Amino acid sequence: MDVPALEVSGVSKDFGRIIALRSVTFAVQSGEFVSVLGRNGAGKTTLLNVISGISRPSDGSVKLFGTDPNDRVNKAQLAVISHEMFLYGNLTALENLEYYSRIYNVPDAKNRIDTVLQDVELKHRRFDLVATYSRGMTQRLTIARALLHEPKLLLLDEPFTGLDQHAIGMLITLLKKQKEMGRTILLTTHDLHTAAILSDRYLVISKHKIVRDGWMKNSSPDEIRAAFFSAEAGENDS
Amino acid sequence: MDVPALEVSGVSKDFGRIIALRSVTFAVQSGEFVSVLGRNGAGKTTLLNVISGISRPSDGSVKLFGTDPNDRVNKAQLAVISHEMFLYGNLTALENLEYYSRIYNVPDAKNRIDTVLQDVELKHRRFDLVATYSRGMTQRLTIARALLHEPKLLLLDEPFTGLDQHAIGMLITLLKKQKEMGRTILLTTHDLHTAAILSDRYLVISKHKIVRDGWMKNSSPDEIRAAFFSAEAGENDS
Amino acid sequence: MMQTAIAILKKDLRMEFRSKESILAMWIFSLLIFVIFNFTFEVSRLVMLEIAPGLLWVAFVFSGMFGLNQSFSLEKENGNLRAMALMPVDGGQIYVGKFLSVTIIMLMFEALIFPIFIIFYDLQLSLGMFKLVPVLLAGTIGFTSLGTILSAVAVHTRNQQILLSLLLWPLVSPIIIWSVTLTGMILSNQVTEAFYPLLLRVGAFDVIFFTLSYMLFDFVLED
Amino acid sequence: MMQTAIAILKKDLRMEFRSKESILAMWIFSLLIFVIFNFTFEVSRLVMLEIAPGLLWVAFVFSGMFGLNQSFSLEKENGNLRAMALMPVDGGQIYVGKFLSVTIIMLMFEALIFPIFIIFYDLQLSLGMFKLVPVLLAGTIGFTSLGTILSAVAVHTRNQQILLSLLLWPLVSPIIIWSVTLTGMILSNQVTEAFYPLLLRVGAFDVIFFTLSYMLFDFVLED
Amino acid sequence: MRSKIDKIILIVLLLAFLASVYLIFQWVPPIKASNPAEQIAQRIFYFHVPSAWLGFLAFFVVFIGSIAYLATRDRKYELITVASAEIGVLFITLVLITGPIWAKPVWGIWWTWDVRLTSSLILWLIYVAFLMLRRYLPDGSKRANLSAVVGIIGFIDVPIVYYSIRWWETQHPKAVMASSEGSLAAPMFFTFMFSLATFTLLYVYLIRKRYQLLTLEDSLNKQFKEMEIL
Ligand code: HEM
Ligand SMILES: Nc1ncnc2c1ncn2[C@@H]1O[C@H](COP(=O)(O)OP(=O)(O)OP(=O)(O)O)[C@@H](O)[C@H]1O
Ligand SMILES: Nc1ncnc2c1ncn2[C@@H]1O[C@H](COP(=O)(O)OP(=O)(O)OP(=O)(O)O)[C@@H](O)[C@H]1O
Ligand SMILES: [Mg+2]
Ligand SMILES: [Mg+2]
Repeated sequence: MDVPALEVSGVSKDFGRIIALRSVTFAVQSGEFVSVLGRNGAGKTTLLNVISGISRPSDGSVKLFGTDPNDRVNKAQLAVISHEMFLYGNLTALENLEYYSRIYNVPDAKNRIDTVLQDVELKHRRFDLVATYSRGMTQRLTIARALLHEPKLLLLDEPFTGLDQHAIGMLITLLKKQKEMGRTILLTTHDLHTAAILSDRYLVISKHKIVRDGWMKNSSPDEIRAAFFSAEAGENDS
Repeated sequence: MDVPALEVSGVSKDFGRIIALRSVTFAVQSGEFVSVLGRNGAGKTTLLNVISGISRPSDGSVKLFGTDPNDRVNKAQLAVISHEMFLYGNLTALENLEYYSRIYNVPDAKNRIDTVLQDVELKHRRFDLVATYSRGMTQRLTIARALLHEPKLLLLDEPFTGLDQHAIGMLITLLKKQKEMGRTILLTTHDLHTAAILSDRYLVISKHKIVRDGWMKNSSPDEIRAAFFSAEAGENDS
Repeated sequence: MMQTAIAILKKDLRMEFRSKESILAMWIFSLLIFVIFNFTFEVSRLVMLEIAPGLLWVAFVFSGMFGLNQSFSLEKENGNLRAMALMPVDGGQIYVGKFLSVTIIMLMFEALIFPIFIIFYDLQLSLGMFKLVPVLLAGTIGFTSLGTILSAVAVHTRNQQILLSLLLWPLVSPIIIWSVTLTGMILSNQVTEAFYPLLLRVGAFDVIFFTLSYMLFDFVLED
Repeated sequence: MMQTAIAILKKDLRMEFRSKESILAMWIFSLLIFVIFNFTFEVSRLVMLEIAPGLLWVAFVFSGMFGLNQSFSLEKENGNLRAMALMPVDGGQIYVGKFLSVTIIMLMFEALIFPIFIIFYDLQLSLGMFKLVPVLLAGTIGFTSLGTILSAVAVHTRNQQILLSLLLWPLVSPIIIWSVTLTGMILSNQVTEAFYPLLLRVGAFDVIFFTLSYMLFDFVLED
Repeated sequence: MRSKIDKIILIVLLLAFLASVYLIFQWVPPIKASNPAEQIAQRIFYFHVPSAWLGFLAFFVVFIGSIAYLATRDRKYELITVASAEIGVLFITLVLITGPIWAKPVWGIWWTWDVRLTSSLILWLIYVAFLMLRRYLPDGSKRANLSAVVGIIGFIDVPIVYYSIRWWETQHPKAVMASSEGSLAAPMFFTFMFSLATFTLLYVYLIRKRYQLLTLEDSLNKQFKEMEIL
């Protein structure tokens, strides 16, 4: 087997007094679609931040494709959708995407921007300032921005937030296509149903630790829900 | 019948070139639970903003309990959960709630704050700055903030965002309790299932107009979904 | 009645002084203002004394601008300005709260700047200097009463900081100029009979600006 | 190679000049700075001329602070600073982009302030004044090269604006002082042989500060 | 072991301090000066200059520590950096206190906007800002990074302060120590060197203590966390 797309070994993260992750270890092979599940405050966002290199682990290490996440090559293959949108409100959608396409050195940027805008159904609003967008429209643009440079590893933190039924379907289709293209995806979501549809594998984080690492095909949605809820029994954060 | 809790008559709202609402008319009786459904950019948030008085309609008028929404009495009975959280990141959860309880003149504030913090399961984190909260924790606090002064009319814009399965259940319970207490609730959400569980009535907004105004008990979830999707057919915003 | 204003004031001061370092930072900042002024103006002591009252007020105005910008950026952050529009209180109350917090912070600044000013200019402390208290108060209140409402206006725009200056400075300039004159009189020990009428005039403007802003603040909050 | 820097520069300038009013606002602001200075310093023309170079640079520094604060508030807004940390580019490139945009805006400001300054002080335009160009450039680059990296540091704190002043002013003060001296020489038509060595020294510090910041910027972005 | 070394240092330090007080106030002959106040004030020299030099040294340690931290990301270097910055500020504060005390009888004023005085003040401000920055940032790698960056850039100013005396005409005395040792009488030179050695020892002692305290704080925090986990 190749070198894993992602290797997290013994990662802990704390913010002063507050603990966010406690010796988390797992690996993800290229092409896997992994859902990270857990309660509010469990540490999902922190885990994704540590993986993307936004946040440095207090302990332990992360490797992307066998090397440091801060490697230029790795960063070019990474897409992040986070709780923040990474967009400039005072620029139009088009200008935002143009900016990112230059930064990420996207070949044939014009067409690529067109494609992603069409994918998220925002083409007709591309000349409007992002500040005037509705919440769902902003989220769509965030998705477009993340997919723009055809990344190999996607870290998606609650990407369905604010999307309407139709857009959720659209994103599911988009993500399935990404998976077919062999891309590696890590997704956090509170929607177990969608997680079950999309992913091969799931991790449940509880109290800042991984308490379950299983394959979707071996578990029914109800089983996953049960795992999720049992893990949380009596949990009241740290 | 009493004076309706909410009367929206012929409300339009545009932002320069962009239209957000087009002559929307409806009324909500006291104690009703109404879900406002619609696609991204349909105008749901704008409608709620106009009702709460945050935003002034370009045309038409809004009446709360028969009077102007900017009436002091009305404002005291209003709770808003919006896309923004209305909290100070540099204050702790407790300090935020204390501040709002003073502004809203909440009687027996100490106990009330305790109750709402317990309701949203954040009591153990009440001394932490809101800026250090996870997304779901912030949303929980937003809910606590909104319910603090026991409002009579609740305008909830996607209040389930970022909540985990457990917290969603918790909020459903909370809202059901609110309904039992005779409070009037307007909710926007993209989760048709939850909308169906909670509400008596639903409005579907499409292309900035109300295209459907029906009773939940007369419609199966699938019917609502159908209404929602048919309304949107060929829709690509304005 | 004043409960809202006090709640806002308390919240603002709490955030400002979250850590005790804030006041230290302010102190050092005011020290720096003087270092900057003194060093950029490589002039004789005599000239320095002549421009001292002006420098003092320029220092006050600039640190006041920082205070105003800070205070309203805070409100913009998570839509808190919109939350204010939703509050079941008189806009005037909110105005009073913000006004008080901005004024207190600015007065604190002045209290910190002033001793440094005295030391650096080697000024003689005398009983006559107590006349400065009403001058500083009157000048500051004029600045903050206008500044508070204009910040609330400017915060809605993209170029917030520049716009605030554009709106505020021209309007507040008479008050500042008079305050400089008054301060100059006191520092040079030449308090003429023109002093009290001028001070009264500043006070009168304060009252006008404050009352006007108090009445208009509702319209600023509302969309 | 420079593509990133240019992309950032373009984006910043586009946002700054989204509307043509921005440049008008800047112009009026610079006018105001002089009006404020002139009015608060009710001094004789002679004294005014003596402090003129200092005033000019104080005006530059303050408008520069506005520019820096604005530029990095923008990046903070929607987590864009974090987005920068994720970019597959050298931190140095990002630094160059921000540095260029801040510098261009500040130079523009200076170009606007300067004519007003000439008019207000009734200065004689002469060929010798062209020597001001390298002085303004060198002084400004020193200010912005340090200002850019320190803004990126200060933006992570609560009291961003005050902290930026605390960090930047002391560090940049030698450059400002030298620039004032150089400007004074030119305005008073007394360019001695000390002029070029001093200018060179400012230039040398520019190079040092720029290079250092270029190399360190990666660490500022990263957590 | 550690505490034993500290104890030895402390004892030596106390003895050295007593000795230097004797040297400064008894042994070294007074300078020729018209008024007695000036004569007494001159003895401040032996506190004033060593404090300044040790301040510079402390900031140099901040500089080196910052580079070492960025290179290794070892918390050890971060803690040394902080300790040294705090002590450096302390020493420069001493300069800023002894200077004016000396200036009043000699120059007749407490303070003047002389280049050397101002640049000392600016130096002090730089490192106060450095400490301030640390106070405003939450503990973590971000804080360590940012303060290391400022620690490196800040040090660039130290040579400016040092050379400012050569670059400008100032009221403050020109370098007497660095340029030509001959200009200082032998007893004065000895006393000065002794005092310098004492101050250096003081620096070593303080930084060891502060570093120990900081590591102690760290391990205490860790223990708290482990307790929370249980
Ligand atoms: C008022 C505030 C003062 C400050 C902030 C100040 C600052 C400093 C500093 C930073 C140094 C060390 C620089 C170096 O060794 O190169 C120094 C050295 C020295 N200071 Fe002061 N000083 C002040 C007042 C005075 C006064 C009033 C005198 C005596 C008239 C004085 C006499 C000296 C001497 C003789 C040295 C040693 C110079 C050398 O060997 O380089 N200082 N001072
Ligand atoms: N910058 C920070 N400072 C202090 N504590 C933090 C910080 N960021 C996160 N935390 C804490 O770390 C823990 C994990 O937070 P994280 O955001 O990873 O949770 P999450 O699993 O993403 O939750 P959610 O589902 O609500 O998004 C929480 O207790 C949170 O309060
Ligand atoms: N401040 C504004 N300036 C200009 N246009 C705006 C503004 N606010 C909203 N709009 C536009 O009004 C329309 C309705 O927006 P609104 O936020 O009400 O949608 P929504 O139904 O809440 O969508 P979502 O489900 O995405 O939250 C959109 O086209 C949006 O772009
Ligand atoms: Mg999260
Ligand atoms: Mg919405």
